[in-house]
Amino acid sequence: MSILIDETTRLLVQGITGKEGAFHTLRNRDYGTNVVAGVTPGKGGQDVDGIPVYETVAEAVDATGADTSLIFVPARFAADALYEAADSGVELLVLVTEGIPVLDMVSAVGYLRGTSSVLLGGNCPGLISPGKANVGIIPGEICMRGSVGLISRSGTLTYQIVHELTQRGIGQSTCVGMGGDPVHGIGFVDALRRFEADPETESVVVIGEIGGSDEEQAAAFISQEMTKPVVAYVAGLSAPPGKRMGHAGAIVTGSSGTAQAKVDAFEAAGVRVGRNPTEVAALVAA
Amino acid sequence: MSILIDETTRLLVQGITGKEGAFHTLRNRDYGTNVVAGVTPGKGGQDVDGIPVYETVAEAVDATGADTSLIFVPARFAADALYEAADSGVELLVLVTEGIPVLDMVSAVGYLRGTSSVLLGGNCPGLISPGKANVGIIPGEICMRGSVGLISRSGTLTYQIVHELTQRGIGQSTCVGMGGDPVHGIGFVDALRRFEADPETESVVVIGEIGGSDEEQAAAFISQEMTKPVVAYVAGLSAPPGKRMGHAGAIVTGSSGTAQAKVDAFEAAGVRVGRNPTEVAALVAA
Amino acid sequence: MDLFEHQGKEIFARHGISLPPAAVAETPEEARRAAERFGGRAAVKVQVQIGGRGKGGGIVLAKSPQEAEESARRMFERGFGGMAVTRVLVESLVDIASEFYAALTLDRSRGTYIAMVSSKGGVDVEEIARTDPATIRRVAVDPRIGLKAYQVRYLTGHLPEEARSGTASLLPKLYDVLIASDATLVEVNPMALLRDGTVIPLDAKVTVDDNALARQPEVAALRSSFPVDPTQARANDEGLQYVKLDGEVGIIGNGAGLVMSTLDVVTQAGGRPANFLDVGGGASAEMMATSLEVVLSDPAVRSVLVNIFGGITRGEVVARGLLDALERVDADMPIVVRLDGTNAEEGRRILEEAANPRIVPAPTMLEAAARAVELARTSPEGVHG
Amino acid sequence: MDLFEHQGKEIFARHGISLPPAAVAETPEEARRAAERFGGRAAVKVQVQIGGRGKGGGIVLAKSPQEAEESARRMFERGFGGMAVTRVLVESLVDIASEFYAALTLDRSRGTYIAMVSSKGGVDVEEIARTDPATIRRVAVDPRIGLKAYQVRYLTGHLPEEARSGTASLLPKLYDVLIASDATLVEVNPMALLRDGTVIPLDAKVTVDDNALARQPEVAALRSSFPVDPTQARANDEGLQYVKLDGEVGIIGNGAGLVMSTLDVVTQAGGRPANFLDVGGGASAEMMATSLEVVLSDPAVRSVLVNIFGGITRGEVVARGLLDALERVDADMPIVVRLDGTNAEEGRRILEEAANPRIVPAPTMLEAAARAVELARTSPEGVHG
Repeated sequence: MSILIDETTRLLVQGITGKEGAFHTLRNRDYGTNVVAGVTPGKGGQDVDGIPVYETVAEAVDATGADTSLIFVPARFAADALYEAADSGVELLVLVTEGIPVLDMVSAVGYLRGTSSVLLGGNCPGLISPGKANVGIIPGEICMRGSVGLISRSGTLTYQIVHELTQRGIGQSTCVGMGGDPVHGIGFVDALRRFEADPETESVVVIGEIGGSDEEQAAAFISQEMTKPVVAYVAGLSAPPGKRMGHAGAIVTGSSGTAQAKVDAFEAAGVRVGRNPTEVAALVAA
Repeated sequence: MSILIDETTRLLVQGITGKEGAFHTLRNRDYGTNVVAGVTPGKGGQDVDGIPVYETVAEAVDATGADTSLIFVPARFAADALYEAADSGVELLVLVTEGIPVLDMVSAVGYLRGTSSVLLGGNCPGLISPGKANVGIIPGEICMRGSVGLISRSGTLTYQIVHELTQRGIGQSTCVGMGGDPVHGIGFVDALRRFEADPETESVVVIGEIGGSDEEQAAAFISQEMTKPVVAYVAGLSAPPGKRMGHAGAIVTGSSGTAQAKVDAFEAAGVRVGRNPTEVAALVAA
Repeated sequence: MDLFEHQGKEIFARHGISLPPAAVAETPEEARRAAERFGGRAAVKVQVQIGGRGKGGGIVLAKSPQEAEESARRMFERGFGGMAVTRVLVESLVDIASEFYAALTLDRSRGTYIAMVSSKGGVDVEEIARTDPATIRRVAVDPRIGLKAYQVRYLTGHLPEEARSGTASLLPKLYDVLIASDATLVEVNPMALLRDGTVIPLDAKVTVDDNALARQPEVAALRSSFPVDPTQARANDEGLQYVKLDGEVGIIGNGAGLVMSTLDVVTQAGGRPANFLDVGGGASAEMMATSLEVVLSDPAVRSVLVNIFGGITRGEVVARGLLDALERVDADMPIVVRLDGTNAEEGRRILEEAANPRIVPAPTMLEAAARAVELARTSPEGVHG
Repeated sequence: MDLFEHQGKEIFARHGISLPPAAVAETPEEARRAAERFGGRAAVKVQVQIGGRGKGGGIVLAKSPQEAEESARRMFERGFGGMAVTRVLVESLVDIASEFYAALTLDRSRGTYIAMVSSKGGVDVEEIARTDPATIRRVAVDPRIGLKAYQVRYLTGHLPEEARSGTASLLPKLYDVLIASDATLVEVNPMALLRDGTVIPLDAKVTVDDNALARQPEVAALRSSFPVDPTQARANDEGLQYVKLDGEVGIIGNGAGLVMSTLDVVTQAGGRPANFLDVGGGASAEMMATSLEVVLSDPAVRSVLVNIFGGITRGEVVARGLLDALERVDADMPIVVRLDGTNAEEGRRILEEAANPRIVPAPTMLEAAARAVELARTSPEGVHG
């Protein structure tokens, strides 16, 4: 087992003919992911190194049974790509595109709640179930199959921590990069719930950063519902306080948003917190 | 048992202080329905013959545990009343108001799909589980507790048929008036599914009319999923064909919309069809 | 409310949709002058609130201003499909490469809007929908999101290459018309690809939601241009749904379903309904009185059947309204009254006490129908108040 | 992007929101003349992209044009909160009956917008939110439906009777500003009930989504009025996220999380970061070169730590960018480079072959941080290219 993707995943790539789209699609396929189709409007009938390109997601799903979509389209087309994939019955949408307007994401996330599709991202590196499937831009060679589940708001910081785990011989069940955008799909709590239910996952690493209140919510969930051990890391302990415009954000979250507040919340929930990526790996090993 | 409402229903009335609202609220209460609250903005703190009036639905639900709302507000406020009730966690929304713009209903029905609230109406007479609860404007005195479930697109035609059943000593489990508006909440199929699952209901009467394709869908559902006997009636056999503007409607439904086509669909599904309300009651009695 | 083609096109134009030059003519002479302005050749199109003009001779391609004038005259004189014609649209001819079909309408069964594009248009698209469904692409449209870009690509993807981008830019504008005008139908048949590469609507069928007219005052104002029957207009003004039919038994009921069912039982009893009249929910005494006046204004009526089953409508109100009406109109024919439901007993008592000889009470709907049919047969002909 | 108060208010005005008469002044004299126009007494308000003006002396109620001029002069000279001040807003005084608070912003945790109204305003509303939460009412707003009428009634239901209808008509306009401007914050503190019964915003804090500036050209154009640091501007032009800090270890990384973590480990190693610089995903050689130039332009920098873990960013591109930059800038300080991830081996090989003496390879992030901190201590001071 693993969460969200595995060897049965049938991957479709929206925006497959773009430069980054083609590059990462082929890397994902080289990793062993079952990439069954691509979609680029106006390029239906072409192929990308043997992967058939369709005009619409519906056609691609009909022809190939794709159940997961990896999305690389430009930011201004991102919401539409989500609508198309969800309306076509794709189960998991992995949105790598960055720079998507917040209003588009609020509308799309609201729309997706009324469907059976699950979103990861946007502005996210995707996810990997090592040895099974890699969907996104996480470098597969730094990962190793094992029993640690990992969920992160960061991109490259995730790679860093995965790398440290792998170097200690600690493998991962699934590494999930949820992305750092303020409005996003799967968050800490969703991923933690899935890891808690996944038989292959024995412990979980949560990688947070300053801003928002995702970590505080994760801490609350962990203390109430998690039985598996959790190690956390929060980037930005030495970050200077940002310049503040208004009060509304603080009223909404009821949180200061500082890294220290998040570390405190995790520790109060019984989560061990590493001071740096290396210490995180050491705590998992301990 | 019965469907949707029974003696445990806790009823709230939106627009309780209006003329029709107050009249039917008191009739419903006289019938024995547990009317716990009313809502009229600007009149919070008042009461209607002892029923407390609140400023907002949320307050009313908090204070009284209301789980069903009967809505009498003017048409231009109807969609907002639905949003308020759904956002406040009310489970069943019974919308009596007529004349609501289609666009408002399309938006509201789409919104409600993303909530756990169930809508009946608009432009509907409501529903009654005889001897248990009456929510709406169906005259309770014509009904009798029993085992026939009834679902109808019509208002007064429903009363007529219920009346005929009762006069023959045939009681009803629940009589549901879904309303005749083109975009509505609970339809034939929803009600049939509930009646099929309801232990108290032994047979079902479906009352349709010309236009749309609800009856054809009901016929398909009955032939595939219903085990309980169904008797149908379709009003409008002698109606002259309407003057037609475009082709789109016929393309969408794939149906002529005539009463005869609906009768044929029912009969093909093994449903006995009465030629008039009296014959419907006779078929149920047979 | 069904708009004339030219009214639909005026709304189209306000949403930035290109259209052929055209002019509305209310006389044959105006039609001739318009055709002159467009270079002599022009399409003359009858303006009616029904479809079927193409097959029914409602569209004439005139080769000269004289022909345009003559065609218009014929249209004004003969009407179309039984409806009076008060205006025609004279439209400059365009150079058509191919014709398609586009429509946005309500999908009642799903509770959403639906957009459709057919790669064949200008012909019987219902027949096409049955025999060759692949030519029609359709998508559901959620007004909370609008017509999505991918849907427009899909809808236009089966059109010839050269028609795609023109159609793709037209569809969102048609959708804007649908939403901004509270329409339940925006149909363009044919939608034409011209030789110059543009895609334009050659027809416009727009139906506006009657329930939304209060917030669409500009659209509602277009009603004043529709040909109206004075009886119909009086009924509508009172909020009554009245449709004139060909029989002799006048029918008044409350609720469309019950009235339709009453028509059915009258037909089954061997009579012919003279009309459909729904007084609606919660009818006032005044509405009942007007209903009776409206029905009695039809000289073919021999008897009247009033079939009321009260919910919001109350029996005593119905009874008083009928008695009021009988004081105002001299109805020398039997009025069979069947009352049940809310306060029906009080209503029956009021009628009984009034003891008006015209009022014939009936205990059931079937008996009421039988009695009304029988009385229509025996009622003296042609004596009206 | 945070707007100045006066820019937010200009957007408010375009959405039909009433505001006190006001004028922007870019010199003390302009401030005096504006105060004269408003009858002598006026509020002089520093225009900055941060909050805290009320407590921090950024708002002066001037009793005369002279006082307005002097206040404006002090503001221009001293700046506010460490930021340069290039303009002040001079605003006519209004007759305030009471003050409230209203805001629309993003609720990240729910993925929706949220609207809030507090019956107490003009003071520390965060403190109120903690100590007296019942004074703040909040509702979630779905942009597919908008601010619902019942929500507006709820939001205003705890205000004094006389302020309710004015606030109820203001809130939908503020919501329109939020959506039409792609804002993530529209905050009004205080929102004032005037003695004449009207409710108006006395302040306007508007933050616009940076990701939406491409479709908000009018808003984006307001950037030209913001005080900018040239180094910052150069970084932004290249799509780099650069924040100047107070230390001596220059930091370049890819991805905000990794860069923050790099700051943390440098701090933990006893050093002080000189900056935060995120080259973003898929950095080009040119972006790497510009990054190095930007970091080196800070005279306090003694060593640089380049920490790249490649995903979209590729190791060989990073390596070439660094080598390019070292040909353009004369960097006489050590550049500790740690590369991992996509094509990292190739990148390391390129750097090794180039054998540039400035480049100090490091195998791990912790070792890189320790080395950069150590080299910053031993690096010669003040010798820059």
